[in-house]
Amino acid sequence: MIAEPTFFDVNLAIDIVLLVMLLVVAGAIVRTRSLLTAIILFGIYSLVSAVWLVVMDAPDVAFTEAVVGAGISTIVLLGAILLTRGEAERGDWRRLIAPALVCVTVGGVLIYAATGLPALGDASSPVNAYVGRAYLEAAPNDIGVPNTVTAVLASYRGFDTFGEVVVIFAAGVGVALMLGFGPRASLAPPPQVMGDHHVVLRVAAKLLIPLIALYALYVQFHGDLGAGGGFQAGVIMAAAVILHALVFGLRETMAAVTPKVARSVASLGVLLYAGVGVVCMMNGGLFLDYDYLFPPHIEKEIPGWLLGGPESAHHWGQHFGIMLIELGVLLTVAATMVTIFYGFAGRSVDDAQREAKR
Amino acid sequence: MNAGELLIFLALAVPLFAAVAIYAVGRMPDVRETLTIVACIALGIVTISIFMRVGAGDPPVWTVARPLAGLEIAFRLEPLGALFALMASLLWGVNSLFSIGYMRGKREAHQTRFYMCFALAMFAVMGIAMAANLFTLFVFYEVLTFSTYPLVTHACDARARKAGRVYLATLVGASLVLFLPGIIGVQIAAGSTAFMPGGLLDGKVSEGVGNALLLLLVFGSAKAALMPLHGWLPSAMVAPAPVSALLHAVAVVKAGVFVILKVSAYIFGPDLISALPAATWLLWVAAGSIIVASLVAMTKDDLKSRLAWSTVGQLAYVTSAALLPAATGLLAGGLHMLVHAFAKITLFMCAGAIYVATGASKVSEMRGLGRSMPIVFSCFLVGALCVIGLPPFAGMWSKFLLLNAAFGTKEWVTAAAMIVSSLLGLIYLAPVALMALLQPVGDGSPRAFIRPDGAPGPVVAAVMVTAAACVVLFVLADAVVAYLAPMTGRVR
Amino acid sequence: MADVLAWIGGGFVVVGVALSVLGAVGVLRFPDVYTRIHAASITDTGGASLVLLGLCLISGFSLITLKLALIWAFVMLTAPVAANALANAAFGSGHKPRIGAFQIVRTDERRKTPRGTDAT
Amino acid sequence: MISFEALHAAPPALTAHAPMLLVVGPLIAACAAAFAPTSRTSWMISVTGSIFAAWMALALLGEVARHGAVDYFMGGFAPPLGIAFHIDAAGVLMALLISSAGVMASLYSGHALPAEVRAEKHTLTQAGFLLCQAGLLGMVSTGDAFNAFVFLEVSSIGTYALIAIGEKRDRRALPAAFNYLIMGTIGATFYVVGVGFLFAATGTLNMADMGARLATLGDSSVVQAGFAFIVVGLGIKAAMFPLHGWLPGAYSYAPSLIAIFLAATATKASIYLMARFVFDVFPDGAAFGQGFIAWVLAPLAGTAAIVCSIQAVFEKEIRRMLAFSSVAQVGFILLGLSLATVAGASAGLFYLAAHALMKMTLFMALGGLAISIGARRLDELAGVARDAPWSAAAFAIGAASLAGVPLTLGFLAKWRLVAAALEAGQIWIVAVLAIASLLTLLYIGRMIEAIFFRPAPAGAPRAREAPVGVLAPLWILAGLSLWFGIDASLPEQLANAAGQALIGGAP
Amino acid sequence: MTFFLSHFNYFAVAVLMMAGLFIVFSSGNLIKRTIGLAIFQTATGLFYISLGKVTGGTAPIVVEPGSAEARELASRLDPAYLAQHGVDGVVYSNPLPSVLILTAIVVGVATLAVGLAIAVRIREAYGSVEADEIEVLSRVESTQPGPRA
Repeated sequence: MIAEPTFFDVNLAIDIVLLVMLLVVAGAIVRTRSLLTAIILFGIYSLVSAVWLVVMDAPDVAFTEAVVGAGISTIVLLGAILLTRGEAERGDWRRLIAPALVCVTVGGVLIYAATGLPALGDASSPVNAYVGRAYLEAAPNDIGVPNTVTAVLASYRGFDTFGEVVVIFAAGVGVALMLGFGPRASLAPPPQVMGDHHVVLRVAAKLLIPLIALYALYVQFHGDLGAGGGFQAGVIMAAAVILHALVFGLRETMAAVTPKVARSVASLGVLLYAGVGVVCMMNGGLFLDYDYLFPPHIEKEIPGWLLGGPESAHHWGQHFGIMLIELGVLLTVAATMVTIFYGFAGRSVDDAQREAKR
Repeated sequence: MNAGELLIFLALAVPLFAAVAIYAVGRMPDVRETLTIVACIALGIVTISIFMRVGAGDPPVWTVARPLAGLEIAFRLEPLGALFALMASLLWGVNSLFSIGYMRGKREAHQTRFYMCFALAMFAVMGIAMAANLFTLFVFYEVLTFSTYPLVTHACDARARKAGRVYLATLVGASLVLFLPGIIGVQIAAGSTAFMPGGLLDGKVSEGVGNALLLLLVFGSAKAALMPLHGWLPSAMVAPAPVSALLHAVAVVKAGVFVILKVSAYIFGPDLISALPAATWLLWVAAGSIIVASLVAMTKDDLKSRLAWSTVGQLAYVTSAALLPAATGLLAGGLHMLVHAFAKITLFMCAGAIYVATGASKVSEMRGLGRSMPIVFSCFLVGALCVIGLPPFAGMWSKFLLLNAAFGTKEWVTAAAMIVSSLLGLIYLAPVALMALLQPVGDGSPRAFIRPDGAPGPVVAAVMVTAAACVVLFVLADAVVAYLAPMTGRVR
Repeated sequence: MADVLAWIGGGFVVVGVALSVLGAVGVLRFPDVYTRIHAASITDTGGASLVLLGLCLISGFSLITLKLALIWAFVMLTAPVAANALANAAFGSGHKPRIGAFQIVRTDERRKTPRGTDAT
Repeated sequence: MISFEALHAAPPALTAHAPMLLVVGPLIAACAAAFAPTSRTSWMISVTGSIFAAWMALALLGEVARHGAVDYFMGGFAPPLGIAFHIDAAGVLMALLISSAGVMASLYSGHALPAEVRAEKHTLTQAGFLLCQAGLLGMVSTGDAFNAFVFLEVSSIGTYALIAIGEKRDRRALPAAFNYLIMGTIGATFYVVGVGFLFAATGTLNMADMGARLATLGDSSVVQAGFAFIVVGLGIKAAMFPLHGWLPGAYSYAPSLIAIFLAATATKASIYLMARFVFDVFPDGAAFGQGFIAWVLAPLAGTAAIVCSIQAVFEKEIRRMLAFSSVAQVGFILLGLSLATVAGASAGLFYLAAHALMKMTLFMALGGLAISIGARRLDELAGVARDAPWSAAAFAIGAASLAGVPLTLGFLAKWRLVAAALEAGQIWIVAVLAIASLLTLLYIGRMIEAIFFRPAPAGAPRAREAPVGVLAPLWILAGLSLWFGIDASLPEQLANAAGQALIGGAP
Repeated sequence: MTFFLSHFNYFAVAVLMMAGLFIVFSSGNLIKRTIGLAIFQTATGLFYISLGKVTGGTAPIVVEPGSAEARELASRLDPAYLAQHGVDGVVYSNPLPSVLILTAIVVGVATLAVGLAIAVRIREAYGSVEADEIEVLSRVESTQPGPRA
């Protein structure tokens, strides 16, 4: 059903235009044979989809997509091709038949199903009428956090987020296992001869890194008022470290933030998250039930002017709980991203040759 | 644990313990073999007392475990089982005597493994003999297969391994594909697999299901070497003589026919058997394999494989006995099982004795050997005549009863097959001994002993014991039949 | 009054976008690295600044203005640096300008940026 | 009969939170292990974590026996708003299986890891192992469709790298791991898409709620697509027949610690999840569901059982043999489930547990045997029985159980499958089972013959008997398969309850 | 036509997924495969988000009821629609898909990182990241015994 014409036209137009752009970019990725091009295109793909997500009223996701897709993913991918040096070979067309068939089948099923889906923006579809709406109605009383996404993310479905943090941690463990040990290359600082050329970079970096870190904290704590949260903040924080490594050389950075420290901080974040849950459990609630974060006698002590007036007293637990777990997310994500970057930046092709001989 | 349970426990524990002990003392041959003998004697005593109790009419019963709901590992003795247990344990003793002589004489390798697996095989046989239901029986039946596999591959060379593969593939294959589904079918049809006098399935199954189950179970117990599942038996003759003697005259093949007898007597029961067409089809198959086996046996020059083929034929006798639509068939079958065991083990041990003494394994090489080893060959003659079924040897009675039953139920095919094969037997078994004893040494000098003092003492002793048994049973036949009578499920 | 400002702002935005498009065309059409960098950085700085300015005028004076100003500051801080770094890298890995007949003055031959830096 | 009602394994305070602790315990242990200073400490941590999980599973066993099923609301929010853990008899069976497998594997790893993984990686390896374990436990105990996906990924991402570190012994571990990563991720994503369709149709993510609402909806193109995507996605993770390409490599080249654990649990968890969707979430008697079971699931399972057994027969590398046999055995399990009767389901789950037990025994024994001589192909194992009799004997027991030799658990498991099939009147399944068992016997025979009845080739490296630390868990497992072969009332009871819960009631 | 437009998102998502899958299956280059995988996963995200869009809705960040912003948002929609679907006078889009997809994106990047790490090690062990070359090199392995402990 088409709800409200004037709106429909404009947004749908933007929506469709962006989607078409996505399709074009995807097509280009399919066709291109140069990995570098593919990666740049992938970055573009993420950025466009981020914009699209904003149009779709999902600013948090948009934020994440931009930070991850255009940011971390691209860096990791670039690091990877740097270490593997590959151009995708042109495959013989006969070998494309089977994949094509698979894809056509999948696509066929998808389109078949799509015809049964409710129209875009249908407010009375099961998805929007049932649980989603229930969140919007209940969140202000249960959680008292303006950003419903954060409320759901951190409290209603806090356990999912816990799992998500663990996944990130697992990824860190995985990359460390793969690349964290063995021969270490040193992404050396640019030689002094060229200092005159690089001085600009250095100065700019010195200027930027603190700002970036500051911005990360802003995103972190602004998370329950607007778009943002621990995950985005963590990635931004990691970006600061990565920038430092790129400009001043990996050795300096690793001296400041050693891989061991990074790994420990990552697990510390998970422990913090789990710890909050366990504390709630200790105080007689269920796992991650922040209302039990403080025992009543402590809750009494908390001054009223915190978190906007005593009438929202029963939300303190939720507020502090969300704050703490978001902190856990920040720690794990930032530390893991740094670990991953170390993993990739820490190797170099000559190690590859050496290991290949080994 | 009352006396009966204790007896059953001992019957199982003695060979099992023997196996472990043998493995433990494997380094010291003398201790090892003394242990074996002691175990044989102990087991003999146990089985005899079991035999007595059954005869006295309070059969020992013991339920060990319930693996799954409705499945029991349980033991209950009945005449046939008691007889089988007794026979097996006695022959184990004799055979151990023989093996000691043989293995030492031939300086075989892996002797510890040999004795251990032997003991394990006896453990399995005891289990089979005493099983109270098909499930337990199947369990020990498989144990028997796997515990005898190392004996078949004893030589550990390519040929032995091949024989072992055939052995495992046929036996386990048949029991997995045919026997097991058959048992589960029985379980589902009757709600249990317990052996019942008069037949568990009697009146519980339609004709179609009955046929299916009968075929599954009879062909499934491939140890009975009913054609076309007989291939493993001749090929397994690569094993050393004691193995062939015990396993292929006593333990394995007899376990096979024993299973068929039990199934026919206690699962289907004479009435159902006589009602099922499948029984008749199977009778024809059995008749066929009787004839074919005898014919093939005639063509074999190698003594052991000739004996093996004759075994295939004799087993088919018991199978057909079990399937004859007359209760008396069962008795005849039981008797023949017993008699043939003694006769055939005699023959095998003689073959072993000849081989260990002179290295001769082909019939053609034995012409005139009787002069140098008269005892062995006369024992061979006894065994041969017993198998053929001439008086004054026990074989006569069993064949008499068999023919009797066959004629009584107008199963002309079976009857004819039996007569013909007996005549053939006369042709392919008797001459072996006669040529050796009567004829002068053929071209060339008499074959020299490869061992200075001919066959080892224990070997000869063992041979004489079993030969004597063939004669003694001639007298005891009627007692045995009377003892078996209850298994027909009717008062006689 | 407000809509006048809005109209002007709109104008700025349009000009900025046009500039960016020109920049894109330049990136595609110019012959060598340096000129392309030049085109691209024009887009970043000029185009972006104009668009931001236009947005400020449209949204009127509020917290948003401040945020836009911050964004502008960041763009001003990063875009030229990025362009400079890019040019450095290109120069370091020995790309010759196509336009203008002048020599690259190589102070020494050992000068090579490690391959780690120029791509990431 | 054992009465689980009387079982109070843990103090009430813990039992109340057992469903969550079951999962969170190992997770915390994983972080601790990543912290750990030395490989020894990390090993102890991993053992402790696994034992804790097993303990919680026992506590749950009692709870479930008393109350039928246990629900635990994360964050105190009742579904559909919150995430709920839902553990019924079947879930408890799986949880017990996974956690005890974890205990065994971690015990074993104490001695096996140094031989296979670089020393500095031990702490992280243990951490990854615990993560994998926690993920699987979460998968089987969550009642939320999307949460299941999260845990699926936790376990998978833990696993990929762990498989890849097998490179130290065999560099083929790397491509195998990568292949698994690609396939696994596609599977997981398919699952998400499927859940998305169901979400679009019902508007909820809680599986019980989904089931209830689907029952009212009847089937639409959306629901059918959701079904298809979920089944295919989980099918990939469960190595369902045409989708099993990743498995042999992954099992063959991983470090034996991982191989043992995966072989026992990984595919099983996905099978269980799939079963829950097919039987609990999707409306009973929905045409496409029935048709799928009858015309797709069962035939494919049968094909798997036969084809992969044949592949195993002709395989040269012994661990690949076992891997192929795993795919075949998955076929057995699915055949049992595809009967869609209580007897069939419980038989399938019984077989699932039995298979976990015997495959663990086999891989563990093989780890003990092969590591010391670095054997890959079967013929390199010729005659190791002389040098390492204990490991070889345990291997023989496991193999016997796999082949379905009486007096072992495997035999009873096959018995139950055949019985269930006969009761359901599916003769062709009986035939398939028989033939597949025969093939199983063939490759088992090849292994046994090589290990016991072939003389070791001259100049071949002499195997060393495995250390006590390996033999102890190994023989515990072997002994269990023997003991359950005599008296299987414990697993039988669990499996019956599980089958009841799976087919009988709503989730 | 209206139907096509109102379902365009789903069709586009379908095509994107196909593209991603095609890259994964068709390309022999491991790096490119991971890229395909990433596209595939992102497409899933787009699908969920499309489900959660509500016509005339705003981002699910609760605005103070009765505040200027709330009134401004309300003024765009017709009252009946607002009354039916609004919460405290504002229509929001669905927060749940956003939450789910946040998680999914994170999982995606985790997979990507691990996958690439393995790919790098493959390059180091085999000297190539082309599937078929690795295939060839692996055949050698199966003929030779592994290292001893």
